[in-house]
Amino acid sequence: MDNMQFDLLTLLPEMVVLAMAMFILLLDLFILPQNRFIIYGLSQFTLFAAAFFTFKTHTPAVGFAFNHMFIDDTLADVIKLMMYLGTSLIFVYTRKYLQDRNLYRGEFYAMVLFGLLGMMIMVSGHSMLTIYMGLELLSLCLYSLVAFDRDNKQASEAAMKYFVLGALASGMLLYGMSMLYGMTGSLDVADIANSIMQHQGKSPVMIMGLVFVVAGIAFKFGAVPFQMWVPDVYQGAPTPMTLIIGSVPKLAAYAMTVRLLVQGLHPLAQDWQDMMLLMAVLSIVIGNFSAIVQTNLKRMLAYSTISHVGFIMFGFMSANANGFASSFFYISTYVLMSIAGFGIILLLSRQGFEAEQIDDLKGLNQKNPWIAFLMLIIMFSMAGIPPTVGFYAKFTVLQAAWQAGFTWAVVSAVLMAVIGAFYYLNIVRKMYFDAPVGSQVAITAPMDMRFILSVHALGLLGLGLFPESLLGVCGRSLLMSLQ
Amino acid sequence: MVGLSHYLILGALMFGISVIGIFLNRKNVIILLMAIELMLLAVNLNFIAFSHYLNDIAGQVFVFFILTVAAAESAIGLAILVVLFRNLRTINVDDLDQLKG
Amino acid sequence: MLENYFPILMFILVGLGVGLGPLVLGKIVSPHRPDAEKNSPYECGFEAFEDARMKFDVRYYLVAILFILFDLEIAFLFPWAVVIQEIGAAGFWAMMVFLFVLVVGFIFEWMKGALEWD
Amino acid sequence: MMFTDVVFYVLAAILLLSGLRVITTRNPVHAALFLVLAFFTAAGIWLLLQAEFLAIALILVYVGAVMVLFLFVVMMLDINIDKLREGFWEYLPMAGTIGLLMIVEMGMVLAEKNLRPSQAVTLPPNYSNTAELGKVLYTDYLLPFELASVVLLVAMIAAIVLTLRDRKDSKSMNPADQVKVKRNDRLRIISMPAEVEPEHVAPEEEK
Repeated sequence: MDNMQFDLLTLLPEMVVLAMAMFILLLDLFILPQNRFIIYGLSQFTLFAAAFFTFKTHTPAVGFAFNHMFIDDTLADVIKLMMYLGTSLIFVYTRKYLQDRNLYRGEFYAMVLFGLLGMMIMVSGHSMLTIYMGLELLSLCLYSLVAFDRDNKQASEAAMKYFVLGALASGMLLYGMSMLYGMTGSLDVADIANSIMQHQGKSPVMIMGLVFVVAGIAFKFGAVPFQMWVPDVYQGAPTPMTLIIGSVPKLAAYAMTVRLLVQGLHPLAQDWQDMMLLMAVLSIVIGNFSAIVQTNLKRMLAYSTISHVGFIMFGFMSANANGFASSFFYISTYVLMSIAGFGIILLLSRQGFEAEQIDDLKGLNQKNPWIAFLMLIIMFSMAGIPPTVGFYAKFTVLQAAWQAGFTWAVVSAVLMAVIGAFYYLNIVRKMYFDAPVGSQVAITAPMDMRFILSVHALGLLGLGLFPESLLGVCGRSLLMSLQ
Repeated sequence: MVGLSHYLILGALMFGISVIGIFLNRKNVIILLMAIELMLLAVNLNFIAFSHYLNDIAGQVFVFFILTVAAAESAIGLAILVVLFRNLRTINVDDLDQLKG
Repeated sequence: MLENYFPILMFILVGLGVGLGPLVLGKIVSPHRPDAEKNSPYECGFEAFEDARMKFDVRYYLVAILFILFDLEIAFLFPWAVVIQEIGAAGFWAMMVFLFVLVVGFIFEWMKGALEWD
Repeated sequence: MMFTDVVFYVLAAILLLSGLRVITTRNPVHAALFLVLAFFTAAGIWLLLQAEFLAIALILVYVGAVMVLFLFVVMMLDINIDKLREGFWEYLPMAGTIGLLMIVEMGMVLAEKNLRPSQAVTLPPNYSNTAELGKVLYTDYLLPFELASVVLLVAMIAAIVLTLRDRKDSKSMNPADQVKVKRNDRLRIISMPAEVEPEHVAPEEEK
């Protein structure tokens, strides 16, 4: 029974999120629509409480709970804290949009919190079963969030595509897991690694399982050649849902990759390294070239996501602690950048106007110089122009790959990054040098959103000037977990 | 004598059939959903066969959870299909052309 | 263990035989001379007005979804009932937490009016 | 060849054929029914592997509930079957080739020699699969078990959020609401000053 209490203590943040999500779900049934700010406040409070408990129960040692199904290490705690921050920003930026479109409902907040719970479980999953349950909990929430605005034709279409391809990805991942289970006789990540090292080096069945697992992960990440759902879903989903899909879940996908490939299948690193290399280079090339011709801002950001995913895979390709840490740094900055980017779209949109065409940004500098400046920072950061944080992210990833000896891949990635800079700078050009189009309606976003978005975008600049702190946190937490 | 390999090859055949089905019925969402069910059936067969021959119950537990999650998943998938049909009056994937860029 | 299922297999085979036998027999023995009039659907002497298939109401569908979810809940109760003596209080409370979460869902759907049929 | 081997081959043949029919049949209703057959035979194969509880759960949940849902949806949506079949033969050569190649490769990998030598253990006569499952499900696998309830809860919320609509044409009444009505809810007495007919102002010009 003591053991049980320890288990529950380890899962305190998860239990807080679960309990509050259920409470919010039920509370929403009983309060008047004009009092919905209580729901919003409670959701933010939940994130704060979860962060408090995650921070409070943190220990440098690696802890296990529930029969080694759940691992509580520094990496998990750091990623979880980032997730709370990301989700909190999402709540701030989406509130206005949801209010304008009659989507400001308790179910939205409950769903996001349930999805957050799924991500937390993925991050701490130490068994293929736990990872799968967390992944599905997250996916089910995301599918239904995309279709949440149910009279929106594009959104329901995007939800259907997302669902079919997501379910297919889960099927492939599971097929791979079944092979791994069969060959090692265990679902536990550490046991799998031990079993591979002790028994046979490589059996073809194991490699086949690995291929399916990698394909499943690539599907969830949206890496080429499994990227086809990304542009359609990003464009079709309502902007808040795109913001949710495109940001925090990537952190969870990163954690899942670390648990499965790095901790579980490290003995097979040589095999998955090659797959990662191929997917990384293809993602960067195809993502960047497709992004150039887009006219829809959300679709362009979708293709840019594909290329960012390519950079994240670059870190994995090196298959050493340095590479994984650079990947972690990249993905945490990417999450901040994409939340800020979609945050600007949400800031510019208002009732009946979506602001999702690139041309909608034309002449933004004349309308509102401050927001244009924030967008400038975000675009520079995404393009990887110093002194923004995006530059350091790209730099560390490429440096790690260079040290691991992938010279030609690094050279091609740098070339592609230069091409990629073109479409980001194109947006900047339109904002500063084109004449504004359309009506000159003032931006209606509330003060707190504007203020936090300003701090957020300036933070990208600040992190770029002082990247060592975040870089150090990423590297140290990963080292502490991989020992 | 039927052994582990037989069951696994049966699973591989089922998996292959479902993949072919997904390619062939790209236009018909409801058959796509059924093909995904077939795929999960193949996965479950693998897990149960391994579980039997390893004499380890963990595989069966995993299958139980896959059954649960997949049922919930198909419930959501069909709910989305209903919403989609109500909005567009079609389940033909070719008619889903709002998102082209 | 499998021997215990042999009667069930037999039962299925015999049941199939009893079901299919008359059908096959009917096909072979009975006279079969169709014409256009015989094959057309009979609707009180009129031509058929519309497709025989009737569209279902969406609400059946919602009930079916909720049925699936509670069906799964029952599936989790079976092994629990079998081993409740062995797993003790911890197992009991594990199921209570499980049921509590689903009761939250039940309250939600009740308050939303998903169970009403009018 | 043992009797169970014969059963395996018969069931496997039925499973594969019904699987093939699911993806090739014209009519979605038939596809759903073939899927039911596939689930039944898969349950039989699971019985051969001595996973009794899961075999029965498969029939209970999938045949009993999930396929009913599929059939409901097929019946509910008014589907033009012929249009959905366009392009079927076009894709067939490519999909067939890719699929067959994949199956052959997977089959070669899964040959006996690549697997760890293993022999199924003969189970004691009083072995209960359900009890074995139960013993670990609520103790060792407690975390995924509780997560399963959350997954079901999310599915419930999603189904309601996505498909439940207030019916505008519903004429039902709630007697409790009728009884609760107060006079002030229905009738409002306001004092109005008597209206004075405004002086008729003739339009100044009629153009």
